[in-house]
Amino acid sequence: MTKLRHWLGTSDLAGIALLALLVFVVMPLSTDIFRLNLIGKYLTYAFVAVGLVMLWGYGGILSLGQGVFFGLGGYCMAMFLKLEASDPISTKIQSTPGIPDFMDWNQITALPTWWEPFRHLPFAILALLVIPTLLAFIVGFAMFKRRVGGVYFAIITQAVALILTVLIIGQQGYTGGVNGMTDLKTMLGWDIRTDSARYILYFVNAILLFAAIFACRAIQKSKLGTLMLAMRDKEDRVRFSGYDVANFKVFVFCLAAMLCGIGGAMFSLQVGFMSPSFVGIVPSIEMVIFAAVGGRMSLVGAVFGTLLVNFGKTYFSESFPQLWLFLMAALFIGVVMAFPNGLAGLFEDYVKPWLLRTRAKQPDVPPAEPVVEETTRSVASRTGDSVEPLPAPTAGRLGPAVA
Amino acid sequence: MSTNDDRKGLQSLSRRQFSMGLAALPLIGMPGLSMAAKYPTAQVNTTKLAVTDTEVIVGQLHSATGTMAISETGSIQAERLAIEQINAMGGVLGRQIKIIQEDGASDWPTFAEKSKKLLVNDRVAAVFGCWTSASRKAVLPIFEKENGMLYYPTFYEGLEQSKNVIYTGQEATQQIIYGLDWVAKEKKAKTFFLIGSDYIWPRTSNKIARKHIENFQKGKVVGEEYYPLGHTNFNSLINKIKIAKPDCVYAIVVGGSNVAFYKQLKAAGITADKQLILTISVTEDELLGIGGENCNGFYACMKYFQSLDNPNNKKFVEAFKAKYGAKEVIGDVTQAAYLGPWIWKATVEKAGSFDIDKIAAASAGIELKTAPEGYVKVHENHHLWSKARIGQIQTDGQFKLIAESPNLIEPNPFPKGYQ
Amino acid sequence: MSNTDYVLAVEDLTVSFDGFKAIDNLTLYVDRGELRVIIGPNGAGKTTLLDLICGRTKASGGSIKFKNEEMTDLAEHAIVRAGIGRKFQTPSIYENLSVWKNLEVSFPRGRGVFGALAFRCTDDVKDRIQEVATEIGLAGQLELEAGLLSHGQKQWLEIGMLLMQDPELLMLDEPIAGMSVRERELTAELLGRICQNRSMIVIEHDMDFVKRIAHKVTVMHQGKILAEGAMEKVQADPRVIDVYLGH
Amino acid sequence: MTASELWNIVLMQGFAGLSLFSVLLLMGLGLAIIFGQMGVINMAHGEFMTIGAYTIFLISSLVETYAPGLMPYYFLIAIGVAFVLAFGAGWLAEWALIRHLYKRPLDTLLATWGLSLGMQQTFRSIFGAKEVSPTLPEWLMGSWSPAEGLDIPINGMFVMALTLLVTGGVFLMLYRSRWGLRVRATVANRTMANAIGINTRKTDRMTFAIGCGIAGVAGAAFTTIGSTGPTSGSLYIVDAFLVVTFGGAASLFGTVASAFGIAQAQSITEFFLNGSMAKVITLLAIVTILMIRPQGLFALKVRR
Repeated sequence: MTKLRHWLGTSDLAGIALLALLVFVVMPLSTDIFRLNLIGKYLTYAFVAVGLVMLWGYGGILSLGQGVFFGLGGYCMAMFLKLEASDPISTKIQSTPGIPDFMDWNQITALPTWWEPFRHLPFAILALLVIPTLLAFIVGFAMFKRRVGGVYFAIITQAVALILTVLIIGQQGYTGGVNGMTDLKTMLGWDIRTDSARYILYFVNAILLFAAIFACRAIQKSKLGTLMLAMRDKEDRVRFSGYDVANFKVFVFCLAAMLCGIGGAMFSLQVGFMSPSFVGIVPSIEMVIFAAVGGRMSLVGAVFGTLLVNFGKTYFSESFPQLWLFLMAALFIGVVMAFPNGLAGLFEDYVKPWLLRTRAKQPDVPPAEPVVEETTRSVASRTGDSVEPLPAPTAGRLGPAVA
Repeated sequence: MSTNDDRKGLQSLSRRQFSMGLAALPLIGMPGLSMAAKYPTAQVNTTKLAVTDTEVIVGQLHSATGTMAISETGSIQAERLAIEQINAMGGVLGRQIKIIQEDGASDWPTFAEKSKKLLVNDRVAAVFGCWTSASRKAVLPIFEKENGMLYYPTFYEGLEQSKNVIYTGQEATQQIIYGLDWVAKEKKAKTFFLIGSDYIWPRTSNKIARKHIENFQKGKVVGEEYYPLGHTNFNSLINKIKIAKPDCVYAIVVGGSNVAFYKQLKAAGITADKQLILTISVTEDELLGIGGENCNGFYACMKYFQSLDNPNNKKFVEAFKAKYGAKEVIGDVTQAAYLGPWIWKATVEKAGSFDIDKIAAASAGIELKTAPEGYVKVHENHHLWSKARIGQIQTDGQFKLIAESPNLIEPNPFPKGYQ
Repeated sequence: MSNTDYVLAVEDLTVSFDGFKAIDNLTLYVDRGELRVIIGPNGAGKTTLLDLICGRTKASGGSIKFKNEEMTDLAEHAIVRAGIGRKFQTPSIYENLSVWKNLEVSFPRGRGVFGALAFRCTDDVKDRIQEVATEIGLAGQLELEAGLLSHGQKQWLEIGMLLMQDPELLMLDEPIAGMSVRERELTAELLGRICQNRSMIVIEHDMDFVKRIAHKVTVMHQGKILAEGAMEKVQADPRVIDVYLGH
Repeated sequence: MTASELWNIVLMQGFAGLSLFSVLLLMGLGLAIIFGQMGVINMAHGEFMTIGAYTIFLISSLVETYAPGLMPYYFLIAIGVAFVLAFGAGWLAEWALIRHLYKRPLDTLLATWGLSLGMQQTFRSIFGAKEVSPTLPEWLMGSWSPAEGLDIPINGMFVMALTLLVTGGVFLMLYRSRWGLRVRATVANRTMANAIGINTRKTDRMTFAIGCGIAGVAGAAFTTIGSTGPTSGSLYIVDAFLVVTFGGAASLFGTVASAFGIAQAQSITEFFLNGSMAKVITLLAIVTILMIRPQGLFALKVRR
């Protein structure tokens, strides 16, 4: 019993095990490389969703500009790959061989100096980690120090996404414009388009994703995680316990941004191109819905949500091309209205109490009190948004009476 | 296509076949079967494409949703019409064409994903699709790697040539140079104001235009401006045009911006009697949204107008309206999209095979005498030889043909002297 | 302004909201080890005064010195770290967390981002939590979710959370509001115990309670100090009776 | 270039700024009411505008077919109809969706985003994927030319007048009517408003519906200067949000001021730079100012 309760208490761990089984065993064995590559692509979005769980679920901060960081990470990697793909021999048809094709189309005759460092993979990797984080730091610092939050923050992040999109598209000589950077071929001479490379990249991606989940889990378990929950609940109290609340928000925003950057880089590697269509507002909002479907409080739930929505999107757009937008719309509305805590919430609300009840019926079970405590906790932790009134106290008082 | 009644009969038959699938095949398959027997599947399909004894599957990849659906719907319709007509004639090498349609959703990564699905999973024999340059650039590496065949309908910026793509629209020089020469000669235009939406096609086109104006016409470019896609306010730009007073405004504005641009031009008093405007981004499809009355008298340079007076086109327009409704219009790209399946059919029959490599090799020199635009021929560089035509916008949203190039213009995707 | 021996020296403090002076040129000194009670009718500016001291509201003019350090320009968290603790009018605790976690989070270590990441609940922390929990009478409810506590217990928990920080100046805004008679007595005892080695400012309306705990009473009215001194003296002041105690 | 020509350009450029101002204000107004007064983020605002645009298209086709004589006049009535239809749609959306989410403002954002996807696809199913062009009255589409070389767009003046009318109407309603009083009371203190007998649910629904109705009017008016298609609304939504946020959410006056500021900044930068850079600079300026003054240009200062 204790074991079971422990196991359920850390239901995320069970979810992680299930996810690991799915990602590392079931999917590679059951699908061909085309579908697996597709799943790999979805898993790059999962980085964003995991970041959003930390930022939105735990931090209570909704950013509608996560695509910016995904895009920046992706572009850093794509710049490296593009330079490698633009060697003088394969670009000899251009008027200036040796520079990326889109530069040549835009009458640029020499590689801009700020592109030079991207010839080196270590620099590119460093950049894809640092640049999104740095931008998040600047935006976050300015906003959170002035206590901007909630809706305002969401809209300002949207504006940032818009600015970056217009910039990237406008500066097409340096960025590839609307087309993005296409036709990425090799990394340090290793052809990333072959099936074997795809397998390897898929697993690298999956391992990185799990590392990210575990890191976030560790943060949640630390005092910082507790503080974030506390902040979402009573920000002023945290402040008057001597914490500089803004610093914590900046941290979690930077963390989410860095995860996005990694996801973006893995995207460039696995899909072979990067385009400004990830930077904009639409993909950023879609990524929020991935996290919402999975459950904004659950790291593993977010990954499941990402997979589910994307499978759904692919399946529906293949099977009902005229209807899939309606289905997407229904998904958005349905999740928000009926299941504010997504898949993970469904598990918490229905599956877990049911499991506990079936266990509780068995004779060898000790007094029911601790079970009640577990259920009430799950009720209390159902608060998706800090603004939502807490049902906990009444439920709690009723709890023992029912038992 | 034979008589009108005949075609209708075949059409309803093929429509039934669409809904009933294979069940209806034997009915019309009779003449085809003998044809198919002449070309055994093992022989015409050595690379495991989706070709059976009775059927060949092709992909269609356009945006049915999102902002680009506005433009791409016409292409979807035209390609479907062409395939239906081909099926009614007995198909390709005796095989009925079946379509798998995918939605690119106006999102380039989705185009990439779907193209991969069509090529790798569905093993389609050809794909008719894409519209924007960005979507084509996104799928191109996939077509080259997975060895697929793409029939791309849109006029575009050039600077590209691929074994795996047939470009049924014009590359930039085919569209730009004739139009500029015409305004210089007929309208005595010396100074030009270049306007574009901010992405690769308008920028590259304007680059070619500028070189041509400055180096070959000895004219002058007095302004060059770009606005973000989706921009809806052009009053400042219009004032700049008024200051610069160009002989000719050369406009490559696209999408929702297009409507705003022309409506605001008219409101600012810039009408055809005061200002010469030449555009390469307005077809009959765009005029649906702009309204012919808001831009009548301006000129566009295309290779096709719905109003072209030739028997091929009459038949095409008639069939199109019969299928999709009398109110539908046909623009340059829609016609180019219609060519795709026919060129593919002709190529497969010439090669006697569905194999991509054989089709790629056989494409050069394919002629289409039944093309609505008149006559087209595939060049070695996989673009089409085509004419350029100047049309003047009428209030009813149609073009009046003003001039056309005497000969077919050779496609030249990498024009020397324009880089 | 001169240095003083006072723990807290508020001098010429003023704050106005769009012209309305909620605190008007107020001066107030609190001694070491003193338990000061502030009373006054609604809208007198009592809570605003606490807000000003703890940095929640920024002053328009004047100075607030804590142990001779100027506080008016510091951020809230810096004021807390200097040693000022503040309890809010309605209990402000983390309802979703257990009593234990509520106290643990309030422990003054690992207050930076990376400090919080590295924080471990070591034995000294555990001892301190046990000690405080016993003090506030919640030692038996440590594992309970704080939202399930009774109203009075929530008030105590918030006091306990402040005690975790061991502040030199503790400010309590209506600590016994909504408490039963028994709970009030317990709270009075609690306050008596915890002010042994620190100064306190308490805002309260209940005169019996005030009489019982106050060392000194300050009466506020319309953002100004009306009277100050021992409870008996203040109660006898005719102006005070007029604005407050009279009705 | 002569002095008089230069003067004409200055006049026309000034008018361009004013005209953009009225466009921004008109699209921001409905949103300002909903967002500012109710705190609801309506991502489907653009689609409610599209309802207005399609209303014009429908009525213009009807009039063109059945009563061509009325062509010069139908537009004004059609704007009224656009208001009614968008109002009705807003009423419905509030009842079905929004009222369940008042306590979760960030979730309304997601739900209304879903709503906007659904509405776009609905437009596409009903009207087709291609853009349409309503036939507008001839008097609306030309320019007014008081002097040689000076052309003032009539549609610009029309939008400006309409904006003036709607803004005035909103001000009157909000500050002079019972409804306005109820709305303001509800914003100030929902519980209290409820307690003194204001039906806050009805007030909310009314407010949301009026906001949507104004969006419909804006969409209808914009058929004179922009496109009508399933995704036309998405062209406006971000700008509209920026206007409202920049102005300070709770202040209608702030919305007016911010629309003015953004319009002038954009039209002037556009005149001296190219369009893409102008957009970036305007947006950057807005974000920078918002970072310094996150509450927007005009916000109430209250005692906490």
